[in-house]
Amino acid sequence: MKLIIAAIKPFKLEEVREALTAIGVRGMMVTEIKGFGSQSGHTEIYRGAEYAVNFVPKVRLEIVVSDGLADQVVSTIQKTAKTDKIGDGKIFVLDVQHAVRVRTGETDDDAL
Amino acid sequence: MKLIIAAIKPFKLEEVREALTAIGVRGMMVTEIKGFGSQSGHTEIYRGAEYAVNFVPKVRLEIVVSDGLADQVVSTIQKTAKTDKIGDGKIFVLDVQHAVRVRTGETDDDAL
Amino acid sequence: MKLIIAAIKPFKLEEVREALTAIGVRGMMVTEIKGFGSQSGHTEIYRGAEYAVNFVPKVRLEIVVSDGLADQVVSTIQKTAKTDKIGDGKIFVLDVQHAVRVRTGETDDDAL
Amino acid sequence: MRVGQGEITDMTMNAKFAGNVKVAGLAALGASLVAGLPAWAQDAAGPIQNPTVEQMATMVDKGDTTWMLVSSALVLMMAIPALALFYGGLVRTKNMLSLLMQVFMIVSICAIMWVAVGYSLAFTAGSPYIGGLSKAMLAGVGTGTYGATFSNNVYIPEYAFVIFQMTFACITPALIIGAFAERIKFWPLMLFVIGWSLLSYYPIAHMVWFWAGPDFLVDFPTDMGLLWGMGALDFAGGTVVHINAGIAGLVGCLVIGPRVGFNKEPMPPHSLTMTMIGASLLWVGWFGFNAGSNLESNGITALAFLNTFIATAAATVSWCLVEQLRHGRPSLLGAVTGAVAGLVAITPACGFASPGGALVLGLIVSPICYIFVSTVKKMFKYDDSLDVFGVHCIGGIVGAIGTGIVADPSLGGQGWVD
Amino acid sequence: MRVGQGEITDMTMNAKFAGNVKVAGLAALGASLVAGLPAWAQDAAGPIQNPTVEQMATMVDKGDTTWMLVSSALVLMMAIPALALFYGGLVRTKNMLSLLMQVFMIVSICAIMWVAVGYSLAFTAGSPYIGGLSKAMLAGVGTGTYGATFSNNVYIPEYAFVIFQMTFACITPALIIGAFAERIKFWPLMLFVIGWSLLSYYPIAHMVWFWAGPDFLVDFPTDMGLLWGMGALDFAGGTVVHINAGIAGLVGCLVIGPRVGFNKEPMPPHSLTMTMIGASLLWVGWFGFNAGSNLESNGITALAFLNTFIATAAATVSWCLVEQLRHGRPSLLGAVTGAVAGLVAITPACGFASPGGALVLGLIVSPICYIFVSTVKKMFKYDDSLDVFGVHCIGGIVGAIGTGIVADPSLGGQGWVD
Amino acid sequence: MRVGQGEITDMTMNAKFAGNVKVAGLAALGASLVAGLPAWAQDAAGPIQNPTVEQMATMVDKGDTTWMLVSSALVLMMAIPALALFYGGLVRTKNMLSLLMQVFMIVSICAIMWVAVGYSLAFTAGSPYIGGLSKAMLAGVGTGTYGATFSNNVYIPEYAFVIFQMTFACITPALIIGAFAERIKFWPLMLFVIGWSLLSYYPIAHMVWFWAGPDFLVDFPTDMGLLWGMGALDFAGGTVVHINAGIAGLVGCLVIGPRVGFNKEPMPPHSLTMTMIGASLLWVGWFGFNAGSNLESNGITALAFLNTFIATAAATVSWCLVEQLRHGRPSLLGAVTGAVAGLVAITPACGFASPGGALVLGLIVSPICYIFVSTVKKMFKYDDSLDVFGVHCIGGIVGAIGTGIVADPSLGGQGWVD
Ligand SMILES: Nc1ncnc2c1ncn2[C@@H]1O[C@H](COP(=O)(O)OP(=O)(O)O)[C@@H](O)[C@H]1O
Ligand SMILES: Nc1ncnc2c1ncn2[C@@H]1O[C@H](COP(=O)(O)OP(=O)(O)O)[C@@H](O)[C@H]1O
Ligand SMILES: Nc1ncnc2c1ncn2[C@@H]1O[C@H](COP(=O)(O)OP(=O)(O)O)[C@@H](O)[C@H]1O
Repeated sequence: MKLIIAAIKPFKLEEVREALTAIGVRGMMVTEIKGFGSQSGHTEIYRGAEYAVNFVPKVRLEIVVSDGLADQVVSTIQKTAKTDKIGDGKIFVLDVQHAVRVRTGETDDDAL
Repeated sequence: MKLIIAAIKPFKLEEVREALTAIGVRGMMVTEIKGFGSQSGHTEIYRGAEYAVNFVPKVRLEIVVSDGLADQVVSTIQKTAKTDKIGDGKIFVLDVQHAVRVRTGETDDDAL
Repeated sequence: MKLIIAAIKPFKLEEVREALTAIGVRGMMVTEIKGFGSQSGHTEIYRGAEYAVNFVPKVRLEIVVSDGLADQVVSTIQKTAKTDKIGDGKIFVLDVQHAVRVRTGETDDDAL
Repeated sequence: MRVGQGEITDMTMNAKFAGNVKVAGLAALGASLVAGLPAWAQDAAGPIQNPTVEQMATMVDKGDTTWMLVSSALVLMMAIPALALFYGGLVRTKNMLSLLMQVFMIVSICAIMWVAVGYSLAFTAGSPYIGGLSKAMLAGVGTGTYGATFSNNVYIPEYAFVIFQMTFACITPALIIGAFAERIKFWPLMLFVIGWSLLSYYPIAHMVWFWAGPDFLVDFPTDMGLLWGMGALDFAGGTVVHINAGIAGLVGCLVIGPRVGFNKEPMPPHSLTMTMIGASLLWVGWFGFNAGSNLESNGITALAFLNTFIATAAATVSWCLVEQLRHGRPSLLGAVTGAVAGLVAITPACGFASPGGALVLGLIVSPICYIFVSTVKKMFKYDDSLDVFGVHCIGGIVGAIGTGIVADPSLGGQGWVD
Repeated sequence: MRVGQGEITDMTMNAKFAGNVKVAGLAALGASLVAGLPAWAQDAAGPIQNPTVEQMATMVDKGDTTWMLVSSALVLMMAIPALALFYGGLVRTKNMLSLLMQVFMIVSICAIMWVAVGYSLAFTAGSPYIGGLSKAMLAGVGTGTYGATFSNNVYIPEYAFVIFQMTFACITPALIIGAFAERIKFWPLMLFVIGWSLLSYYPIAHMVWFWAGPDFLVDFPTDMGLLWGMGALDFAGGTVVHINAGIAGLVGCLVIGPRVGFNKEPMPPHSLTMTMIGASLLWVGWFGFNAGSNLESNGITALAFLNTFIATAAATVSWCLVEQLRHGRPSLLGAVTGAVAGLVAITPACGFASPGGALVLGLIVSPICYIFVSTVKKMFKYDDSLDVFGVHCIGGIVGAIGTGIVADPSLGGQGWVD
Repeated sequence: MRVGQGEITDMTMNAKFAGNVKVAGLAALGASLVAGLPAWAQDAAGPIQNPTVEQMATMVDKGDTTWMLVSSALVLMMAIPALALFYGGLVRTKNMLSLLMQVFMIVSICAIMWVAVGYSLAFTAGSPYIGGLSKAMLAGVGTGTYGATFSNNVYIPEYAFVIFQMTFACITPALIIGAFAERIKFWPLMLFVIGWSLLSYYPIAHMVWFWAGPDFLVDFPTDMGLLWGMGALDFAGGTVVHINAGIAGLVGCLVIGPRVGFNKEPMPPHSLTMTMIGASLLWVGWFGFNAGSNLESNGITALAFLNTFIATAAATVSWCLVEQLRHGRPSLLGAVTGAVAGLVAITPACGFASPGGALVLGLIVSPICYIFVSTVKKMFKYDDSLDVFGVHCIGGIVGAIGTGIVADPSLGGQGWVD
């Protein structure tokens, strides 16, 4: 199995979720994060004092899928989340050794 | 070492933490996330307009443990977090190559 | 490539980010988490009822870098985030198999 | 209208809230020639007994009317948003919106009920225990009818009196829900509120607050309430509002049972900021509740205002001192809980006590309530989620007992004043 | 100053808001010997016609002045923070601060404009459609000039009238922005507000609210506004404020076009807690808006207050019932939206309806507004972000039509009263 | 009680706040026969000099009493929740609750102190620098004693005066804490507040605000304060409250030293929403502060209210314009900071300036304060966390200087009015 971690723009979340559901992804974990990258943040000014806000709000997805589905998930996210503007995000793929469904105790591919 | 990632129901957090402490886990990272899975969300209605809320609040644990402890951690989480209702969550196990304790610079199993 | 996960004290974030930028890190994901570890939490009292707050606010960094840079990143974080007080945090290193930049479709080291 | 058993004939009531008759321009002339002398001149001759509605029209001071309207707005603000935020901040995030919703709807439903039947059941003659339906839908109340105050020959527009009492009828049921917050369903709660208003609030308001007014006492000497005759003092509603609501809350939480997870999971307040906003606005609004209860704007009103201020401040400080002694540091929740306890305790006493008496009452109430919310609740294991019993009922009882003491003129109190 | 077409000579106005002349101590003596009899004595002789400013000075009741100042503070509170929070809670997190900023600045800019030109354009004689600039920068207004009320020989300090109307001029443009929230730029919005105040608000306020006052009607019989003559009733500004703002909002949102992502992404409210705080404070503040519009503090003021209370409560409940029927459960957003609809609907009627009429008006307005915000909006696909048209304009129209009905004395209404 | 050096004998004071004697029904008759003529008749004969307490009882208008009570409630609301939220939103999340707690407790402690000794030290005769302890625990103050206003033969219940001044004594120390927010410990702060009240606030209040009242000036001609004689004008407390608090804040922040991480880590405001709510309620409450300071409800009160409104609006706009010029866009924090600067600046001038003067004062104060909070603070590197010095002290000084100018009758000001 693979763990696919993706940082995307927040307003793309719903679209990506739908696209993934369409190709058979049945679950994911979503976290609101602050992203740092080439997309620059902005400056906030409080009573004349400037604060550089280097972080940009992003959404981070974690999806565990069977090896077979992984490539398709990556390309689906890449296509759906893309806006061609800087800051669209990244996708990373890691190896997962083991998976368990808490409710049933099913393991690995059955757990997904 | 292993990184154990678990998505569980929020109200189970305290119980799981206690159970893990009991078997010798000494640290973890906890994140509030939105989970998507077979447990369905709900519909919110604002002035007649319906919004499907597809995400369910979950808590995500990340625990790095020595290889020896990993199985016990997984089974402890699975047993403690279980409510037999849909949406109990998942546990994933990944390989960790290296660990460092910031304060001391100790590495790997010593760092945990 | 490596995924470096670090839990550090929140007020060190800006310093660490600067130090990493200086050694060539070009992106990261930042999450506010609750940390559990040897650093003890505190007790809150509400109308005479005591609540143990076992978690301490931490910030979690995720940085994917090429294999070559990984060690330097780890040591930079370790040095910068260190305060010599308990609760300084941990750094974990995992293997990443694949990386994609959403905007361009570039992969692996090019994606970072 | 502090006390009164309601032994009043319908005739009396027609005279008092002299309904129906509009005061049209010159029509009031005859009466005016009698009533038209400045107030001090009337004092010289003694107050006019049993004034007609035309005479009453000349006994209204716009300063009083303004004060009653302002006070009413303040008491509504106590319910929404103040009480809703005070309670809302104390529950878990997931229950915040439902709690806000409950308070908002209770206020709305009770407002409708008050106009429909509540005012009539509480403030018309009937049995000693409850009024009649002669003023249902405010029949007979108009822009030319007047309500009595505690001073001879001082009247306010009856609508203003209706409104002021309406805000009390709206906030009191909302107080109760803190006792079984986080576990009650919406519509059953609304039904409970309707039933409790009819069966508990209106009758008790009638028994404690209904009387003929000062200008009708001489000729209607039996128009003196049972509790009044017994010497019970309740300036602004310690009994009717706080003890009454506190008991309802306790019974409710016992009947409904504890929250799922009670004493197993932690259930800390989700936003003390909201609770602090709520407590602050409760404090501000309570001036309307307490000083407004004088029904006019004079020195006693100012005294009630000052006592409300000082007792609350004292109770805040004393709760913090208790926490300092017990836990080594005071807390924001302790401070605001003390403030509410002080507000509750001074409610029955605010027009009777001296500022010094109010100070002492405030200092005393916090430690007592503290024991109830921390120790007694733990001991008996009831799940009074937001301490309605421990703060409102116990604070109300401390206030009720304290009132008898601090009203004593030898302690600087006002004694029994009109 | 319910209606008035503004056919008033400058001379009349000088008499009415008898400007410029300070009432210096003994200087008023001559007039006082005439005017100095107590109010009831004047009633006997009929009210004084065309009083001089010295006479007016004796016709001021401090209870009225206090009421007008309190009402003004309440209406400012309706704008900031109440309306800002009500709207702010409904937008997405990222737009919260800009919305708060917009409301805060609109209030500030409109306050300056009101003093500079607004008051003069609305409340001096000029053309039938707009006043003149004779009181620009409040020239001629002073601590010794007075504004008329709806009662003969009852005056308030003109500054108090200026302030009260100022709060209306500040909140009305802020109402509009809900229709194109989340997509308008700051400075263009400010320019729009300035233009709309000059071209729409001041003229309409002049046409609907400017008249000579009751003491000048006899000798200036043509000083009766066109709309007044046509029998239009608008107690507290249903037309001037709500319908006017609602239409501006609709036009604005059509011109500007929908938000990026409209009907594609979900745009749920980001904090119903803030919206509930806002709605609650709107309710409290609206007492100043509606009951303050009587310009004095008497039984009619109390009636307007009560009607505001009861219509709002009724509309809250009826919106929740609609939701219960349609969706199986009521919502907090539904409750507070209903409350605002009720407040809007009762605004033109509050001083005319009986409490029963207000109750019915409240019950009716919610279902009608519900249809507009849920069905009609969807049907026509305009992006009225926060339902300014659906709630304020439609609610205002329901109120305007309802006023004609509930004011009928045979339905318990006040008819046409001064 | 604008100015006064306190050279007043105890006898005078007994006459003025004619304590102790309750006005019992007919007991006042003799006096009434003299005092009982309507106000205009007294004007003809000139005001009654040195009235007795029985005469004072006939010189109370309930409209004034209501206004003072409302104003007091508004000023308390300025402290809790308004100031607490204004400051609280500006600190980091972790310091929010402790800041709310500090404000809440300061209010409570200062309320107790005011009743215990503060009122007596500020408002009884003693030395020129501080009063005595004759009214400690409000001894001699009762429902039948009265406080003077600025008009001849106009009195308010002394309790109302006590309360109004009490709210000032509660909020002023709370203002200071913004200067050393995020680093002060709880109990040391409370000790500081107690000490500062005793050593700074009560004496300065005594020196600036204590005088004999207008009816006692003729026979007690030396009862004119040093600052008054020097022509200092301070309508609502620019000097006593804002400059005084601002200096205390600056000294405090220098003594305590900067926050850990100052100028190293960013410390942005954690919730501008809370800050905006706070600023809005400060604006609303400030009407009580400023217009309430007239101690009665008349045309000057309305003028003070209007000036408060317009100066604040102008300062809001001008701060935003400065930001637009300097940074290319205005900010919410800028708008609300400007509002507070405007409120501070108009405080001493509000009863003296014309609306035009208030407008100019508002436009001027923001750029000056802006320079202090952005440039001067950076230059001198002191850590005035929430800009108490830059906004309150500097704004107060601008207001104090401006007052002398805008009060000039040739600029439309009121001159020196009673
Ligand atoms: N090396 C990295 N490791 C982890 N996350 C990264 C890394 N680089 C970028 N990201 C994440 O991807 C987001 C987008 O990256 P950015 O460089 O701004 O734009 P782009 O991917 O379009 O070049 C960042 O906000 C951050 O969350
Ligand atoms: N493939 C997946 N990858 C990552 N997280 C998942 C995956 N599937 C489920 N989850 C997480 O587990 C939670 C529970 O899953 P769900 O399918 O709702 O119930 P159950 O595990 O009982 O079948 C989800 O809310 C989500 O956070
Ligand atoms: N085994 C672990 N797995 C994951 N995260 C851990 C683990 N142990 C500690 N952490 C994280 O590191 C933080 C610091 O650890 P702690 O034990 O408190 O201090 P120290 O690292 O100085 O010994 C914790 O708050 C937690 O977020």
